[in-house]
Amino acid sequence: MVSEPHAYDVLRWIPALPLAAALVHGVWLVLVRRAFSRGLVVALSCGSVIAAFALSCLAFVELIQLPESERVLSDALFTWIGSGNFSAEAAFRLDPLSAVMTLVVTGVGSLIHVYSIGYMDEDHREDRGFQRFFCYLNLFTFAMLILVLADNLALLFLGWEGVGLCSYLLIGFWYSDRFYAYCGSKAFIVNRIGDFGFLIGAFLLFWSLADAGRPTVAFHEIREAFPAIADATVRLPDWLAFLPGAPDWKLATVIGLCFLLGAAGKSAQIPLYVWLPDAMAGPTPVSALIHAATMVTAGVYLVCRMGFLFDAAPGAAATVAWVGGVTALFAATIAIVQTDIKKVLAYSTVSQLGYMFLAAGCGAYSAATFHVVTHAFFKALLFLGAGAVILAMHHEQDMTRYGGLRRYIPRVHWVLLAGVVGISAIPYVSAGFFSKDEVLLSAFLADHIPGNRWLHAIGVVTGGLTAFYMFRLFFLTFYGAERASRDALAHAHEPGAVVMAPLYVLAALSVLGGYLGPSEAFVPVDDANSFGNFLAPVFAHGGHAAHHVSHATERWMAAGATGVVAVGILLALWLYVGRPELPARIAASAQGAYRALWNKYWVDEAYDALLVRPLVALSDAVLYRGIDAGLIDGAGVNGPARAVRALAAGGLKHLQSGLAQGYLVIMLVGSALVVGWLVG
Amino acid sequence: MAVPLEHVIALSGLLFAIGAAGALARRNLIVILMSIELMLNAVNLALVGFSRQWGDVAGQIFVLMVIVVAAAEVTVGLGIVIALFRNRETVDVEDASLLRW
Amino acid sequence: MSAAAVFFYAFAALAVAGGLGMVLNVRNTVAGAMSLVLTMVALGGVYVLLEAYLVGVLQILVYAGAIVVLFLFVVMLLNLRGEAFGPERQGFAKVLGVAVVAVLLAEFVWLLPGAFGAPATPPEGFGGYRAVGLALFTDWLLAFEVTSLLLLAAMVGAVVLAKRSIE
Amino acid sequence: MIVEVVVKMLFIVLVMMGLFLPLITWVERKQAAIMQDRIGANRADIAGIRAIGLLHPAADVLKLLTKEDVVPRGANRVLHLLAPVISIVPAIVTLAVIPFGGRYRFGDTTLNLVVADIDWGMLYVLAVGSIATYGAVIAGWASNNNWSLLGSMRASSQMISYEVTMGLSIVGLFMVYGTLRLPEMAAAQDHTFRLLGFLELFGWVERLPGWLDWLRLPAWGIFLQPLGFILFLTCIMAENKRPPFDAPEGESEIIAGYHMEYSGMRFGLFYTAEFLEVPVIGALVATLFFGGWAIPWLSQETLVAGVTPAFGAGFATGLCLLLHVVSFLVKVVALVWLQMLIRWTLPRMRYDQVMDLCWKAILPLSLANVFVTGGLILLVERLR
Repeated sequence: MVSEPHAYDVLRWIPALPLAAALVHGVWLVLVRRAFSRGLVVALSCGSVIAAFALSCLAFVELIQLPESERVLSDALFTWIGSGNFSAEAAFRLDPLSAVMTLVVTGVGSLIHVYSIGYMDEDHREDRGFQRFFCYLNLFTFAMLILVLADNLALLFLGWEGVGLCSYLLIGFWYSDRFYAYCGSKAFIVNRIGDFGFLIGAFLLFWSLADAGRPTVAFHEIREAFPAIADATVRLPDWLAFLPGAPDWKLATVIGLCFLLGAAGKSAQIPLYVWLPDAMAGPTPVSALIHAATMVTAGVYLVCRMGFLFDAAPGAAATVAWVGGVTALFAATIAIVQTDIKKVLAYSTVSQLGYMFLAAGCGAYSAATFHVVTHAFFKALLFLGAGAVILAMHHEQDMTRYGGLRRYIPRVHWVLLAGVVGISAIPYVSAGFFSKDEVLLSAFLADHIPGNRWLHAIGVVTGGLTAFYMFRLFFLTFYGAERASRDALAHAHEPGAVVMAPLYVLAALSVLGGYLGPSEAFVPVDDANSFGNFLAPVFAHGGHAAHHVSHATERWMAAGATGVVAVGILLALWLYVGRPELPARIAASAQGAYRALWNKYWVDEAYDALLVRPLVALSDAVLYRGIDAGLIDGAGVNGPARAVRALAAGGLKHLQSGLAQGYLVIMLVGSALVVGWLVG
Repeated sequence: MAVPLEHVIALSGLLFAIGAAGALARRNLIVILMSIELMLNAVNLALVGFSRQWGDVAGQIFVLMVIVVAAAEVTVGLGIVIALFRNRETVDVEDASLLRW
Repeated sequence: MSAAAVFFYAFAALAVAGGLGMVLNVRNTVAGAMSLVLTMVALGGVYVLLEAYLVGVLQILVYAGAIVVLFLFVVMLLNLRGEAFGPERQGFAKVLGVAVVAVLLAEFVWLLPGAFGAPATPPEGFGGYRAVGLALFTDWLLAFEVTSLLLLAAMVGAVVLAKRSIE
Repeated sequence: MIVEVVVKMLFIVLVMMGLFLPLITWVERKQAAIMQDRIGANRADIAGIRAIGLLHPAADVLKLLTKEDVVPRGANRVLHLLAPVISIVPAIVTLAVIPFGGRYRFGDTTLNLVVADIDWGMLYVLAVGSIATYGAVIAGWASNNNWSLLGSMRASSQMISYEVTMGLSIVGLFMVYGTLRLPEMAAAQDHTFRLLGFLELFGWVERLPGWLDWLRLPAWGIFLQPLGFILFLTCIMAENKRPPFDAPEGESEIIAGYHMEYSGMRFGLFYTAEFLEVPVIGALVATLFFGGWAIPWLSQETLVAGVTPAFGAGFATGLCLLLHVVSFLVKVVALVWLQMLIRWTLPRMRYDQVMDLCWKAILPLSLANVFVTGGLILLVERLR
């Protein structure tokens, strides 16, 4: 438990800087309606984000100089909402977890900002687009920082919605294309479903805490007050009686499930993952920043933040773990057959997020966070690299039209290789290895999760699949026959330095990033797992302490996983470099399975048929035609107007004779009546 | 206080009634304005009476305000009368009934 | 009956007479205005009897001295001699109106007896220009300023209305 | 009490109407004659005694009384009769609040030489003056004559306008004296101030040399409010509608203005009103700006204190009273003379010039006067 936090008013400037930049851009664009020069835009936006990164580093240094038990910086601005016993402060709080998230957001964020300069420079669809894009990016950075720095649930929700909004804006950035606009709306709406869960959970939590006499939304106070309601139960309605453990559930479980819904929405887990693949409609840097590195990890962050709650609610925790595991496998299988390079990356993101949920569900929050970080590295790299490829191929995203590009864009080829290696968890040379190892280990050890061994197996298999489809992507793009058209290849060129520089940095990170906190099992240094230890105070574990296995076992397990990975890689090599004609045949022979994968298990279609169409029909028929147009407009708005008009035209108008004295008579009659009422 | 307040208020009411009747019955716009002045004066009288009754100056302040308002009203009202006369050659209030349905 | 009371009733009679004269004098607007002056002056006297000295003087100064003169001025400007009005419209409304006024007055008088208690003894210098002025420029300053704005507006309005043509 | 009031009334009215009024009609003639290098009225005689025309006033009265009293056709009789009365009454009642002497204590009785010593005397004067407008206005209307109508319209607008500025022009004086009560105003001027005292006040010199203490001025309104004096005199003369402000009756344009349809004593009343206004104005201006009854450089205390040892308090006070009344009358005479001078010197102003003078010159000046005076008062109080 942390003691009194140290006031540190640099924190407020970390989100304030991007906000300022965004405001300048926005106000200028809205009021003046002319664009800045691009140099000025770059200076403002990138400058602000890089400055924020520098400040975060400052804050981080400040933080680690404190003794381990009291590593919390706080910066209270003002009381945001104060009403009765409810008060939400606009206050920031930097503990190790949010420190890590902040560093990732600002660090990777600034790299992607720099990259965007080069990427968006090619975009001439709209003359103010460049500034608009950076305005949105800054706004997103601000919201994301609010999210991770928030001291309480309310403020976190502000950031939560903010990132959702920016994601919507950026997915639909090229809104002139109806499909892109549709994708944006889809993302937003699906997120709303999650937000609904989040809100219910938050309200339940606050409500129950208030009943327990501790009304608060601040995280540390919730955490202190939580034991008071840890064992409270709720009576489920009868129609839910079929659920396990019915009719009485622990309150914590219900809240946890609500939060899980929210997290699933934000982090694209089953059943709410469907928006993420479509989110690839946005510009590639957006996919890298929002839909790979930062925003989608908000769900994971929320689960970790609420770790104490999930510890107290094994049912919820198990659900989280299983959702994560299933999602990981499910998405990985889909990714195998996709041919759109960004779609592949999208599904791999979903699958990696599944890993994180898996770990979080198993109570290994530090492992989950660790994977968040490493994933931010290599997935950002992969997206940006893919972006570079797409630029080189003039916005052609279909991998079947690539092939043999390594001769044309060798540098991109090398950095992308680093990314692929990073995600494929190749021992010692990839960031993914150490984090994924911890994830799997946590699943293996989490005996309180029913079927945790199965989860472990799923993780291992998914690892293999991951390696397979990533290398498939790599080989399809850079090796094999040149399937692209002549002139496309003729114009294929390496991107400029401003694009490459971030790629190099990220490449280095995705290869070496794992050494932030490798397990002692692989790096014979005591206290090598500095990352976990650093995060430890945040996740003071309840009930089940993470009991360890011998390093030998750990090594054996890692070896097994690596073996599966190797199989995946070799398979990819054989299929897409050795015998390029095979995959088509396999697909032909396994029609059903192939089509199922190719069509993503028809999930979108199912949702469309089961939910969207009925809902749209209902809204159109009842809500719009019936209630809105009929009841509200007809009876509520136009009705009185018509009535008054009829009345006036019918007789009242004759009162307005234009003869002043007539009005005076009426006035006097009125006053006479009033005085008469006084008389008695 | 020379007389009981009731008498003052009665006088005020009487004057008000006279003014109201004039404003109602007469058709000469100028006379109507004058009748309104009379009504205002009646109100002033009541205010002064109450101010004396409670020994509070506020009532007289109100009277000053009323006087100012009356002055403004007369200025504009007579301006309107002149404009009306200039355009319609009349000061009959019943001829000035353009603002109707 | 004290001398003050005598004066009060005398003034009251004058005021009522003047008012009636103004309202009933259909033939001659100027005479009506003059009887209105009578009312104003009489009311000024009443105010003085009610120890509202400043108000009394201002009553005469502003109403009698300025406002009614303005009326007279306009009457002369338009040179209205007698009133040649067309046939009466809404005569019924007027009869009704006068009746209502009578009713109103009756109710009023009905309410009056014993409505008020004994008068307070006013403070020193009550109703003098010092007391009123102090109150006006301390407690009622805002109202005072606002009335100045009102006057300005009225001035502009009168000029615009009465001007033959706005250049 | 009542007796005292009646006595004062009789005194002031008799002095003004019985003494000044006839004399002024005579002076008007004579001064005009002198200034125009003529002999002037000197024909009226009783048994050959002409008495340098001093009998003319009596002759005038006789003439006016015996003339035919004409009421034009179509005129409103009542108003036609009422108008002259309305116009003369204010002039007379104004006298009620003007002190023609100070307060004097004889033993246990004090004598206050003013008919009505009311706290809001100056307001009273203004109010009464505003009533005077109706005389002219009604006269013109009631005579059913377009020239008269024009005259009364001129009169009404002119008098209303100048009332405003008249009130404003003496606000500075009110601020200086801190009262509206005329006797207090007069008493406030019954002392002197060092001419160069402001040098000390503003700290420009440490201490004035002693002999400069003799360099004193009576604390009269004209020294404290010179601009106010000029403005006020102009306004009140315009109120009186005598030349150069007699556009309402400008015979060259609108034959005789509002009183052209009047004859006999009715005209006489207008005439009387005008002439009576002259000494009344004199008295008022004297009280406001020339110390009223005060004797310059010789204040009441000094006088009483000086005379008492020799002849006793009663005699001293009586002497004081006498001297004060005399000095008051002297001042009035001087001011009457001044008005005559102006009246016979300046030509008649055109109507638009009259209005311009009021609204474009006097109004701004008097406002400026108010602000400057207020600023000075604040400054002085700060420095004290």
